[in-house]
Amino acid sequence: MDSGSAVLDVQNLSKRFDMTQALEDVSVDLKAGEIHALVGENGAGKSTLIKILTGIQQADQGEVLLQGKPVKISNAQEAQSYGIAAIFQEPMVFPDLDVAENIFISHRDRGFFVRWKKIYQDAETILEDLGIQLDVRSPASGLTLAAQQAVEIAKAISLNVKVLIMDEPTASLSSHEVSQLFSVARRLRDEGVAVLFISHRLEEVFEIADRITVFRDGHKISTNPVSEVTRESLIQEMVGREVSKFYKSHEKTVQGRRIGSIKNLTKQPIFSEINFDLHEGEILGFAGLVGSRRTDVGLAIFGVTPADSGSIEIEGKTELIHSPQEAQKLGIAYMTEDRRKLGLAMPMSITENITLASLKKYLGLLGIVESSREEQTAGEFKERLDIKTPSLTHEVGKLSGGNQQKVMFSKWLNTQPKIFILDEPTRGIDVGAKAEVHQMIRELAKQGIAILCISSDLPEVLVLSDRILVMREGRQMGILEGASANQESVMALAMGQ
Amino acid sequence: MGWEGFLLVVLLLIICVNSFNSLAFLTVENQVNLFVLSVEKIIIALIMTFIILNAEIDLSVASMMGLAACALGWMVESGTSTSTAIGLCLIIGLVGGAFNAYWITIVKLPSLVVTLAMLIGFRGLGRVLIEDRSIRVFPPWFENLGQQPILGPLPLSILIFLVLLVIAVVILQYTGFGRYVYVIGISQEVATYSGVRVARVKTILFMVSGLISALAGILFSARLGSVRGDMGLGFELDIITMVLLGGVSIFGGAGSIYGVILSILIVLYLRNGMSLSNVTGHIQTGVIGVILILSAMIPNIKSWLESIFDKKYAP
Amino acid sequence: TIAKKGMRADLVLMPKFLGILVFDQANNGAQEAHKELGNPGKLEFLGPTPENSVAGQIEILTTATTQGQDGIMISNNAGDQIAPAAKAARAKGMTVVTWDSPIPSADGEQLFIAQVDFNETGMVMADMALNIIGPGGGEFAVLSATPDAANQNAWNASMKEHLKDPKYSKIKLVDLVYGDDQSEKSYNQALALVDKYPNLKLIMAPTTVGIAAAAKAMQDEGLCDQVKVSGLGLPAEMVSYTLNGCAPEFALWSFVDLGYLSYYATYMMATGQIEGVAGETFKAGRMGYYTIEKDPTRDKGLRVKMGPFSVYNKDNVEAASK
Amino acid sequence: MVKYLSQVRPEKQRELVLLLLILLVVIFFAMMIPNYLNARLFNRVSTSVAIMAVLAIGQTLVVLTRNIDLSVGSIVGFTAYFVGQQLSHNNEIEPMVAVLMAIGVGALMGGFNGILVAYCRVPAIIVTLGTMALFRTLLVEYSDAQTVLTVNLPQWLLDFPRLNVLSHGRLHLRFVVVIMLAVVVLFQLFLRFSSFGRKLYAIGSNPEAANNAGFPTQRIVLISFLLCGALAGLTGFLFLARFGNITVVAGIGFELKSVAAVVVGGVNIFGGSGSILGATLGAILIDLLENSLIRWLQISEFWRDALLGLLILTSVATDSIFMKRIRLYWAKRHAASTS
Ligand SMILES: Nc1ncnc2c1ncn2[C@@H]1O[C@H](COP(=O)(O)OP(=O)(O)OP(=O)(O)O)[C@@H](O)[C@H]1O
Ligand SMILES: Nc1ncnc2c1ncn2[C@@H]1O[C@H](COP(=O)(O)OP(=O)(O)OP(=O)(O)O)[C@@H](O)[C@H]1O
Ligand SMILES: [Mg+2]
Ligand SMILES: [Mg+2]
Repeated sequence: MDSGSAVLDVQNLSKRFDMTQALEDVSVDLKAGEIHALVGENGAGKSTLIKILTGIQQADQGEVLLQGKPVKISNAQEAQSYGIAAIFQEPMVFPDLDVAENIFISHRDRGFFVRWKKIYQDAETILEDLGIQLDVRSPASGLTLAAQQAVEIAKAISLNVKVLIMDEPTASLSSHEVSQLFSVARRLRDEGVAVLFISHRLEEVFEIADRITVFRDGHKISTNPVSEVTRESLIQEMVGREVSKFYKSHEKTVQGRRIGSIKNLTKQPIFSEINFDLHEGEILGFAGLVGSRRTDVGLAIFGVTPADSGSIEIEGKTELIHSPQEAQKLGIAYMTEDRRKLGLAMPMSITENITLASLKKYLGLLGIVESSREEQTAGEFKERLDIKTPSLTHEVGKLSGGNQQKVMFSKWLNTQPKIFILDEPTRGIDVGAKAEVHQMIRELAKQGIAILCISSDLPEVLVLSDRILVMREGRQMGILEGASANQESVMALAMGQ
Repeated sequence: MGWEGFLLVVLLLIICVNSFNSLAFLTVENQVNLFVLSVEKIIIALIMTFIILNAEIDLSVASMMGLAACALGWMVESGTSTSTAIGLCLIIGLVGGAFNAYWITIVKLPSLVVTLAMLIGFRGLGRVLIEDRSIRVFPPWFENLGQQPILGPLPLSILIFLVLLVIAVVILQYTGFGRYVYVIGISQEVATYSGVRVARVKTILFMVSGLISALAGILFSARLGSVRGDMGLGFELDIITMVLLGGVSIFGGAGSIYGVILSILIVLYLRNGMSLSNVTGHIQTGVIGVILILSAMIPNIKSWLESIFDKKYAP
Repeated sequence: TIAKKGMRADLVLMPKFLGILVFDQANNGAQEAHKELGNPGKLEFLGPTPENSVAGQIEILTTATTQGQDGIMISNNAGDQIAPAAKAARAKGMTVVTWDSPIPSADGEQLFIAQVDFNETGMVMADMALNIIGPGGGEFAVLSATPDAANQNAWNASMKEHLKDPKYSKIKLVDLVYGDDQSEKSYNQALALVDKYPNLKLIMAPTTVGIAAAAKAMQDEGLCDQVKVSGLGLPAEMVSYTLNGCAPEFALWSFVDLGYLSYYATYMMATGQIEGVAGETFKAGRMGYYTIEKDPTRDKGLRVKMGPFSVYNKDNVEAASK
Repeated sequence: MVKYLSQVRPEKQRELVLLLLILLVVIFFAMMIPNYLNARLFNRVSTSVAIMAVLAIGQTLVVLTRNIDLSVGSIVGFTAYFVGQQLSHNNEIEPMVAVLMAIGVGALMGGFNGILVAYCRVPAIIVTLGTMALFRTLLVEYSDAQTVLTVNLPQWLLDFPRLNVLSHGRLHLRFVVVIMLAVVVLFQLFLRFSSFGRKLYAIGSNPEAANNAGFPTQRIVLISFLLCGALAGLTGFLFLARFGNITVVAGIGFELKSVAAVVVGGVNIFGGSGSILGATLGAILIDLLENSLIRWLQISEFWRDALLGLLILTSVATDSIFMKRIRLYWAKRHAASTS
């Protein structure tokens, strides 16, 4: 392997969607045996570049050279034949097929007949290699987002590629899985594969990348070896302005009175014996490995999949919550981790999504929606959260991931919750926006809202939380004080050591 | 231009051709008749629009129509007063709709399966009530209601249609309930996770569908003056055709009631025009079939043309 | 009255639905009469689709009224439900004649051209049953078309009446089922009858689709020795079953003649040559003289009875099937 | 048995559940109807299922890809009529040629649907609602109101439904049933073991992902419609052989029956899951119910449809509740074994 030569050379690529110039005159080169990080704010055009490289979308202008030869990539199978594979930002599994088949279904060279035995064996080997524990025979429909992501990774790796693209693969992984993924990525690099890695978690970028390319508003700003980049310079290039205090260190909020308490919450066989109190203005972090059933606890509290025993007491009222409506009445909001399938009505407008959970407030005579008030609210949130969109009637589905996240945030803030459960609140959000979201979470807490923050981003949990509840395989391992907790203490609990 | 615009153009075209073809077409009598002949279908098409937008389907509407009509005949025959019987039939509609809703929202079976079974089941119940008879027992006022004009040239059934139409437009396009119908159609999960009472919305829709179908069955009995077991047989496909031609996506969440109104007019005018030119039934059905397919292809052709245009002339 | 030729009347012939042989034969008869009479107007053959027969018939009748047609001949499949539309047509001065299957209440209908006497159909069915089952007696069942066909229901009712006669005391009607005039349904129903009644001797199917399907079913299952088939059938469709003994005897009338006669009556009424009241006599071309009379099976109705029944068996079926 | 059951994954137990339901139905009717369980029941149900099952298999292929074919009834009618007409005019046509002709005509019609769905991107339900009317219109026009008559058909065709492959006393295994079994086995294997078959599942399971993965989605959908049409053509041939007299109403209502068989058989109407075996068992269950209700003397002619509707509903519900239980049990066991 001749490390140093460009396997993939992107030259002067441009791509326009009806309203937005997603990419303009972008050139990037990928070398064999390097891990190349691509960073940029939400909507900078990162995913668009990936989609073009994998043939899902076609560029308006520019060309792609593979080992010096221009190639035309018109669909994913073709990309595969050139040795390019990608893990997409939103996992794309086939829910009805089992895990093993998901890994192998798109292999071009698998012949006419399916050899099931071999597929199961190979799948087990690959997953073991990655250190992922999954039943290869269970259908993908029951998998968590993280597990789906793992399947996608396994799929890409099984292809023996020359270029492996990963679009925010770590967004729904916790640090344990992340380190496993990184060791795989490094091994591939050492085998001469060019890895293109996209992430909003800058620590990760610095940890793994050899070179870093920055995009901003569809333009390439720079490409530099990691040694020549500092955290500050990187953020400045991404955001285009001086940014002083990202990741402000933890400042303890004043803990108010107790407003709720969860006792012995159990849902067999998923989780059992969850106990904690919630206080006004408190941020309670929920940490754990992927699949530790944090989401399920959140869903039980919000009433989507009610628990079967235990009690939820809020403002003195004790009951088990059986539906999201009951939860909403008690002032609980839950922002899902899967915005694509569960969070947003993609073909609807931004405004309609923002008011969806609180539509009752906007109903006038005969249940007719007062659209002017609706628009006003949406406008306010656009300002407050800096949602980047040409107009509020824009389809949410056409926004970039980060901006979609902001819309979802607005939707729940607008219900004015007393208890706000955030499931991976900064998933897919860029540094700038992430800091804003953190700031916002703190402000909400200051206003007296109790916040329950489920996150796989450990630094985020540490920096935000007043207390940290750690889960492992559906059991509560303990609650740590935010001030005294650190990576090691949380991980020790999460891994059961 | 949009889908509705396209339908409008088609509609105007049909109207031109028709009035050119037959002098009888534009007469008030013909215009009223052509609505009266299909009024039951187009009433049900309104609620079917809601149900399809909600990503569900109700195949049992025509059978419910038959059941309500049979029940009406059976009750009146066995001595119930006609007005009481009408009330009871509407309740039967609600109960039948609730029955569908139970299996769909609580047992969680696909509506296609449930209503396919009840397409057989409701029709069967109607048959149980009146077997192989044709019942003709209605008082004159009831038949007059179905056959005589009560406002200008318009009979009651058309007035009911117009009122329901206005209600449907308002609810679907302007109220919160209408918004929920769309959201659930786009994604039931998103709606659930946003605290929308999905089961309740669906239950309401299916109950109203039962109610409206029963109403249509009653209007049908009044118009025809008698009831039989096969009333409305096969109407469900015509009704669904109208809704789909109106641009409502079978996968839910997309389309509008305006499109459905236009497609209703297109289907009725097209059929009427062909009838007036003595085109026989099966050719008419075939033509509607072709129109349905062609119309669904137009948006693709349009976007294909646009993409060519864009490529050539984009700045 | 003998028809005056060459008068103008736009007429419509409406079958129950399109695509069935007997209705096409009726159309041929009507076209023949149309030419013969030199009517400068038009004769349209318009029918609905089988799936949409009831609503379709009402629609065609209403449209014909709107168009200002002078007369219509209906083989009614919509029972009394067509009556309001027929009354509206009458109110516009249109001549409304039914053939093959009448409007049960006779509302809106001026005249019914009866293929045979409906009472007689019942009797012929009973007679054929007795004949085939034999003097030893036994069970038989009826396989009808849809539960909603007026003519079928009338025939079945009249057959039941006749069966009360002591003459038929040994033959027993055990069941009446419907095959909806669909081959597959009739076929399955016929087989189910055999299973339900192990002593069944005969299946009586007063429908051309039903009788052919039942005969095929018996033949396929090798049951022809045990269970015979009879009813109303087309010679062309039944010839092989009659010859091999599965359906030794069945009956029908000529649909060509029925169409021809219907046309004559309607033409003469629409052009005012006859009024269509009881007691009137008219000449229908090659078929000779007919008299309008009260319909004995329907209180308010008037009818012209065509007749006669042709009963087919292995002696004459081959000739008739050509 | 229990041990075996606990090893089989829930998704694969569905067929067993259906089999159980069928058994329950048989036992129930055996108790209600005297002389119910006999050779004739088997002969009868097996031959009449043969027709519906072949059609249901075609429907399954299409439904798996998240589409639906409502035109199958008209295709059956048209091919039955067309082939019948050809055979009436020319009695010399070889049996194999006649079968191929039926399959070919069906495939042509199915292909027409497929092109419109896959390449013109018109939703399947719209296309096939349209072609349901269109193909029937073609039939009415083509037939010119003539009926295909049994007398004119060649002898081999008339004997065909009676042809036995195996006989044991009065128990007959008819040739048509063997054809059905062959189709079932062929397509069951095809869907399970061919990579094309697996792609049908993939497309139905997540069309967007299938596109992203670069599958030739359009071609696959086209082929599924083509195969569905071909199987409908074969059904048309079987229909012709069984009923002989073919009129314009042939096959009316088959589209809904085939959809009913498919959904009762546990094929997800929204694509992605289900099996040929399941659809076949669904067809058997429905046919068994129909045939048994016809024979049940206590049930009047008029109660039958009402009961049939209810029974279809309860059998689907039972199936779904069973499946839920089994899944839960599986999940618990799994949880227990991992922790
Ligand atoms: N299909 C589409 N139609 C219209 N606009 C689109 C489409 N896909 C992307 N865009 C727009 O193109 C721009 C770039 O989007 P892209 O998804 O590439 O951003 P990104 O850098 O991946 O952001 P994120 O970090 O939030 O995922 C955004 O403004 C987005 O709104
Ligand atoms: N091992 C597993 N097998 C089957 N289903 C699983 C498994 N793990 C999780 N799931 C399913 O996935 C969903 C989400 O799991 P859960 O959210 O509890 O994990 P989590 O700790 O929130 O993970 P994440 O870190 O991704 O948020 C649940 O509905 C659960 O049923
Ligand atoms: Mg992105
Ligand atoms: Mg989670």
